[in-house]
Amino acid sequence: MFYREAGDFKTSYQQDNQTFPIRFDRYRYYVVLAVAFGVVPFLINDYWANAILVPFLIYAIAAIGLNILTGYCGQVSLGTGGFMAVGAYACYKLMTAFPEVSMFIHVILAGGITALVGVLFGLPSLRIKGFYLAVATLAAQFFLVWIFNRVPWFYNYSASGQISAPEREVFGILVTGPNAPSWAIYLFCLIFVTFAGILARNLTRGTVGRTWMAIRDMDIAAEIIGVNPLTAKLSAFAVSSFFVGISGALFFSVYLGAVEVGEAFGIQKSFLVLFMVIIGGLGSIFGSFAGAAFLVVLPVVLKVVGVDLMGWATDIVAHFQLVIVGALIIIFLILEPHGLAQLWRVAKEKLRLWPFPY
Amino acid sequence: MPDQVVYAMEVTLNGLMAGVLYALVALGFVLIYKASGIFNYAQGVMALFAAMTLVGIMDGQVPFSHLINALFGTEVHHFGWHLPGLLAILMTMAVMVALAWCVQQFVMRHLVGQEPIILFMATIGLAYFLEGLSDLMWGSEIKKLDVGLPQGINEALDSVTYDIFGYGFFIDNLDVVATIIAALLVIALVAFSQYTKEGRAMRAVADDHQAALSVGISLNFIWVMVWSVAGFVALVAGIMWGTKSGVQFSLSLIALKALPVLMLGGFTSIPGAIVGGLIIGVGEKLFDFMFGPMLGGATENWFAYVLALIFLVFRPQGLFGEKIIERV
Amino acid sequence: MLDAGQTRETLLEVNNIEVIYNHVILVLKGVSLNVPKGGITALLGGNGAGKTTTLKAISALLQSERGEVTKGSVKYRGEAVHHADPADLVRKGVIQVMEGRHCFEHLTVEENLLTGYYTRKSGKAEMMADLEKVYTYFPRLKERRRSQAGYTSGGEQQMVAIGRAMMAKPETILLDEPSMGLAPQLVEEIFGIVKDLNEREGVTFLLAEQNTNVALRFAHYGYILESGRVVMDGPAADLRENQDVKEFYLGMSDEGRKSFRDVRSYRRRKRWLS
Amino acid sequence: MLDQAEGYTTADGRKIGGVVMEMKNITLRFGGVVAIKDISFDIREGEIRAIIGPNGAGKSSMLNVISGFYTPSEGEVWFHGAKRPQMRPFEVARQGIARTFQNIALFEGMSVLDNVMTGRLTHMKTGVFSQALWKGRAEKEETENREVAEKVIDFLEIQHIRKTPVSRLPYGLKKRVELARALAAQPRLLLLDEPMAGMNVEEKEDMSRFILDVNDEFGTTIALIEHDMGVVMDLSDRVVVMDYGKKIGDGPPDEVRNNQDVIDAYLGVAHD
Amino acid sequence: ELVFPSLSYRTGPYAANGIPFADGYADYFTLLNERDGGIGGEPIKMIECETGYNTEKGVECYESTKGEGALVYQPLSTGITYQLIPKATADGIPVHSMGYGRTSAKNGEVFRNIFNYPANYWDGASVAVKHILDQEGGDLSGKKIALVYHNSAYGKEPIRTLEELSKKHGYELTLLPVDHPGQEQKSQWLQIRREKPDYVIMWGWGVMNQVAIQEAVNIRFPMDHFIGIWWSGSENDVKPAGDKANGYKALTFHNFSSNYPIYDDLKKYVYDAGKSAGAGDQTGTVLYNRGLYAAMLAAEAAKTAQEIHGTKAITSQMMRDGMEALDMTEAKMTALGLPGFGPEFKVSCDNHGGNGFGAVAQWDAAAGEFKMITDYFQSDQDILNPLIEEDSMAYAKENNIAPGCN
Ligand SMILES: Nc1ncnc2c1ncn2[C@@H]1O[C@H](COP(=O)(O)OP(=O)(O)OP(=O)(O)O)[C@@H](O)[C@H]1O
Ligand SMILES: Nc1ncnc2c1ncn2[C@@H]1O[C@H](COP(=O)(O)OP(=O)(O)OP(=O)(O)O)[C@@H](O)[C@H]1O
Ligand SMILES: [Mg+2]
Ligand SMILES: [Mg+2]
Repeated sequence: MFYREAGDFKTSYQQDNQTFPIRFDRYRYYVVLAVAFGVVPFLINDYWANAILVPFLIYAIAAIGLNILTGYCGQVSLGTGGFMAVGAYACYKLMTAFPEVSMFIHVILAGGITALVGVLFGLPSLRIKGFYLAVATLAAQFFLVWIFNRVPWFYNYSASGQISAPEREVFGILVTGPNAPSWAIYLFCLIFVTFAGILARNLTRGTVGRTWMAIRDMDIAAEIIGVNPLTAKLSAFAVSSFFVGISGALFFSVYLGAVEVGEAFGIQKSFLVLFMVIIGGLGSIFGSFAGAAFLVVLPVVLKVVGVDLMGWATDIVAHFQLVIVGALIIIFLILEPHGLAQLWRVAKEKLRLWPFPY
Repeated sequence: MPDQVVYAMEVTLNGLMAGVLYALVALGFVLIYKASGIFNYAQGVMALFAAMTLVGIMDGQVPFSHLINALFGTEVHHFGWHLPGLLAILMTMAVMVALAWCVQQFVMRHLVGQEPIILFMATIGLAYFLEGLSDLMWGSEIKKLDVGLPQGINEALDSVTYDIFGYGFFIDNLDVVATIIAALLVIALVAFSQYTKEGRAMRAVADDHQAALSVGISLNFIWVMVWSVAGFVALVAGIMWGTKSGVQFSLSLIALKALPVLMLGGFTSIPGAIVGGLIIGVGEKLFDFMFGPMLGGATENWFAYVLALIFLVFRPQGLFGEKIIERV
Repeated sequence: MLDAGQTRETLLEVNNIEVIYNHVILVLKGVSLNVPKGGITALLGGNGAGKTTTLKAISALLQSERGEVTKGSVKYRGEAVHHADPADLVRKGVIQVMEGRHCFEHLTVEENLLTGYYTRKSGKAEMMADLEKVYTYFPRLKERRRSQAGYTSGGEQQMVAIGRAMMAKPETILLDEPSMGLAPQLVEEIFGIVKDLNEREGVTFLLAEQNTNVALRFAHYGYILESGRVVMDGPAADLRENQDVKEFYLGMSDEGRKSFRDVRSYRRRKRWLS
Repeated sequence: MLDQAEGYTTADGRKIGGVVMEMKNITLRFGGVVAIKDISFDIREGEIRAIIGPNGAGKSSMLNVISGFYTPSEGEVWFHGAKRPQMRPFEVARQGIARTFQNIALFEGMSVLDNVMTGRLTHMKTGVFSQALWKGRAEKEETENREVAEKVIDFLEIQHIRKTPVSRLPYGLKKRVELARALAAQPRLLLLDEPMAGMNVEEKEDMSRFILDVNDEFGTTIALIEHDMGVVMDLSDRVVVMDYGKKIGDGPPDEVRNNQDVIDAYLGVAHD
Repeated sequence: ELVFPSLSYRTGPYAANGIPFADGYADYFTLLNERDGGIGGEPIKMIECETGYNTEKGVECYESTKGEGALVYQPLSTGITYQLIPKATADGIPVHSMGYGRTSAKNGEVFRNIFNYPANYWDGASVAVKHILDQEGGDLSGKKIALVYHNSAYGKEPIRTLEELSKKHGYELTLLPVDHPGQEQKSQWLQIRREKPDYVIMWGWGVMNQVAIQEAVNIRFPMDHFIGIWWSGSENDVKPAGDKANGYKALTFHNFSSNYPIYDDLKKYVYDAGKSAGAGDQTGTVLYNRGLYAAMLAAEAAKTAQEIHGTKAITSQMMRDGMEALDMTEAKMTALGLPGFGPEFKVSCDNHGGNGFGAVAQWDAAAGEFKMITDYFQSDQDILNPLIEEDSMAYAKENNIAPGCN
């Protein structure tokens, strides 16, 4: 038995409530953190940072955000791109207005602002459900993008209509702009991811999480047993948008450094993040990471394999990429409709029973 | 009569036409949603795939030629034939049916009884797949599509309105054709889903896969059927839009134009698709006509959604959608 | 009347099947049944015993629940069907009435019933005739025929489910908890109908029931399931007389039926195996 | 003896208090369908009140009216001596009314424990922020409520499935979990819609035991719908009989049992 | 070994435009390798990386190729350009955004590493107006010009210029934004039909171009009064509309067709040798030529760099100097087998954008090709320069850059 929970007894409900009730998991979790914080920063180079790790981390935050809304509260949203844009532009305005303030503050404030906007656009969810809501959130998506494109104030009247991140520091270390060292931007994002993960976990294991899930699983019953749909749904929108906003801010300021709203935060982005959440596993924090990894890393891997190893023409590889990603999505769903996270869980159950089949 | 009003009339008229074109896309969504509760993200890509296949067949392109040449260093490009539109359409239809069968065989049947969101995800995978496939098959250059549909200003209306208002209205003959086709499609589809036993079975499946199975409705059959019809609708939409803009990748984006229509008309209602389309079409065009200049234009995209949103707030299931049953 | 219409020919044969859900949860650990043609066979057992699973295994509805028959076989008229397509089974004449109704809530009551006719080819006239027949069995449905099934009461939905199955004019009906949520009168009626169909039209029944009382009154033969195994079987009459069955399933003790108020004693259930 | 406001004593000597909830001339329409026609009855402190009637009589609808999910087309609901204003269901729940559902309405995506914990929601106060921080108030509250929940779980003997996702449970157990969820709310009035449907005698016995214990340990007032006459007759102190939305009988079990209308409309044969 | 990355987009919504450009870019370098063994004897290594016109993929491509000693980037997408501007500057790698990207990058004192010769969007706008001017005999007062543009940063580029020019020439400007992707343009073209502008200028991209031209045909707008920017002027854009598109005009900063001496070499060393990039079916198309032109400019800059620094193996820094010292003369182009292929221009530290020469081409449906109908003529520098000064200085301030030439 590789994976055991037997002989790992809880003597109090606190223990039982902790994030990783099973010792085995807990250790693995610490190891991962240790490596992420203690080892990677020393090995990392520009390529790994900008091409893989940073986008992965940032998308993970967005995915966690959306997962809270869609996976836990059952409100399908396609407004993610728009909300990321809010985060980005909020961050931009703050950065340019208060150059001396630490980026941490800016990013978090940006998240806060996005949360407000999110609540605003969350209001329809009180009447509209399911895919109708999903499509309704597209209204937010398109409107926000249009506004940011339309109102010059948002991009400080720059002739290009684009926003580009000036150099800003945290504790005297550059984290934005071209000269920011890759380990710095990596750590900067990593810190946010870690917090996002922990907060999300706390929220979802407790009362709030249960109200959300109740709404998701059967909103009528939930209301009858005492859940106030208004607060439940809006809080979900707020929290979710908060994370999405943060990821938007990072996406702009740390990752790309210069974005144009229509291109960077268009409808495609909304879908992309939704895909991550579903592939990763609805209602699972781990799933958010898995999904983000899947959709960020897989294309790169396919490209490297196809172009650099096989030496095929780039366009053929690119086409095959689509075909393969599509096929993989379907295969995974057939294997396990509830996402990579569930695959993992089943694997664990099997491990627990090992060597017996069941 | 003051110009503004006359213009508004012309805009409205064209709005109606545009609406019909949106509805053509929306229909595909509705069908599949009705038959399986699936929100088929791939509908747009299906339109692209259909149109590409049509053009490819018409001027005898060798499928996968680019790939073949790259791998085997050959130089195959064309079969060297040129088929008449109608024949090509029939052949394309066959391809779409085959596609439907594959979808059922390799995707849907393995996902019976899953929640809508999962099935939705599957269609996303399908979309990716088709996107890559259609490029591999037919290449990504922009192709001219001409199956002999009339195009350009409709003289009759122009002159008539000129006599009346002293200003000739513009409408595109292509849109007129689209309208006729759409009307026929809708009538046929409504009749089918309401009055035939397959139609009934289709709606049953949408409600409860297991129960449907338990009374002996063969999901395989129903779904292959429905996806084929959806494929056909996609083909029609593909032809209409493809004739406008040439057949190219962006065709798959017309789906975005259909979503507000769906939402407003109701995911489950075929007439809803048309009515929704008309309302959206007219709504966005008039809004842009009246407030566009003031707001700096390009309001259509978001306004369509906002309009639909407003309707939904009053009717959460859309204008004609089935009422969402709330019982405990 | 016990053996009325019962013949020796076995129609449905389940040879120790094993069912696993989600690849990990083992539910049926070798269940075997024989359902004789024209008989009413009862499948008894507590919650989670595996009755529903057994029925679904027979009607091939397991795949859609991510469950699968990993061992054993299900034979209908001698041919293996446990991997068949449910639709084929219905055409072969086996139809299941699922636990918990499963009506098509957006369809009207009448449309629901008509879906039951889907697999049959014999014209409209007959369809209407059968529809009428169902209505005569369940007048309540006739009143509500035009309303969406989703809005009908629990019992009404149960009637719809059964009526729907009847429309298919099946040879064998798998009934999962038909009495659930029905008024006593109606329970009697339903079983009356079962008996009726069985005797008049020779329909074979396999019914999973919690209401052991009624079940054993109408059934010819009974199997008792517990945690995925058949722990006891025999002619209904014998089972009715069996002490344990009396105590655990009929709530009888030697001095007749005892009041629910008196069962305060926290006695643990005696198991045949545990 | 029923008429005196302060209540009455049951055969087995339980003291029944004054009126908790009173339905006054309730009528409920859905478009054409009249689900409930001008029905009045009351529920008294600490009693077990049964509602019976043929299918589609309007029993569940009546519970829905009580729990605020349906608003009566006509008539008033009086709770603890005051006319209840038009309320959203969750407000009703917060007044201490909990219920179970006929077609099980558990949260399929959650474990048994979480489902029971949702029953505690009406008692939990901490906001999103302290929840996000977890350590401190949130955790404390969680633990306190967890203890209550665990009590209920032990009480209903479902410890072994504590962590199982409810979607995997067989029907009967689901019913029990639903009861647990309702009990966890420590309600003053408990509404049960066919709690014993789909159970065999033994399980019904267990269920009855739970209901009785709840009733006299916590003095919870209970209104239950049930089709098993045996159960109804044995458990309930008073019975309302509905048919086609009308009230055709109301009184102690024995009285109702021999009421001819009731027999015709519902029982068919007189049960013993 | 000289490394030239090529950020191509052979997939995605704009593939139809990306493929010919990438092919042209690649084929030219192949030619140099096959014919002259590279540049100045130093072999060329061209690394193609697929961006799908997607900024994030662009970043990945940049990061993965810059390590290989990339000399110059041709990002081929506004988005990628904008986010490479700071990055590349920091890494000391020059970026050449030819006819796109950030216009004010023309000011080399601020944008040390960014080049956008031979012409930029504002030149384009001005050139278009100039052309209209001499169509109208030098007077535009009371005339109406409509701008149909992709509602994005790219599409909005010419607005400022056109407004300034309208002040100068007294024409009336109507702005008609089209939302991405632009498959539905009824409103815009109905308005054009109503207001009957004398000229329509288009800043379109992707499917928007084909639809616009089709709609123009539908409302019978005189095609020779319809002028598109160079990204709206390829065969892809006009073909779907068929013969009726005949007479449509588009701007350009390089010449068309394959009847140039160099094509004989291309045929000899590349095509017939089976070394042509992609499917090899794009030769001679507008965008193929543009790719060819871009590659040629890069190669020439490399040569210049080699001369300046007297070494064959130049670094990206040296390449930058080469680009800054680039002097494209007719003589050079003729020597290369591309007589009159592009305008003459000279790059310098304070001018990274060339002299703003452009030309107008017209679609000949019968011949199925674009034909130059004017010589290269210069944009209205005294209007543009102040604008460029202003914008670049704003950028310098925001990113505290000290303008200067060292
Ligand atoms: N979809 C499923 N996934 C996992 N386990 C399941 C699933 N369905 C049922 N089970 C398990 O299979 C066992 C038998 O379930 P089943 O529904 O067959 O019992 P049953 O006899 O029908 O009980 P009841 O009389 O309450 O309906 C139960 O223990 C249940 O936990
Ligand atoms: N939301 C609704 N819309 C329309 N009709 C309804 C609605 N709810 C209940 N009804 C109708 O009201 C009547 C009473 O329904 P109800 O569920 O109260 O019956 P019931 O007494 O619970 O029957 P059962 O014992 O079968 O559950 C039924 O005929 C039902 O069709
Ligand atoms: Mg069961
Ligand atoms: Mg009921």
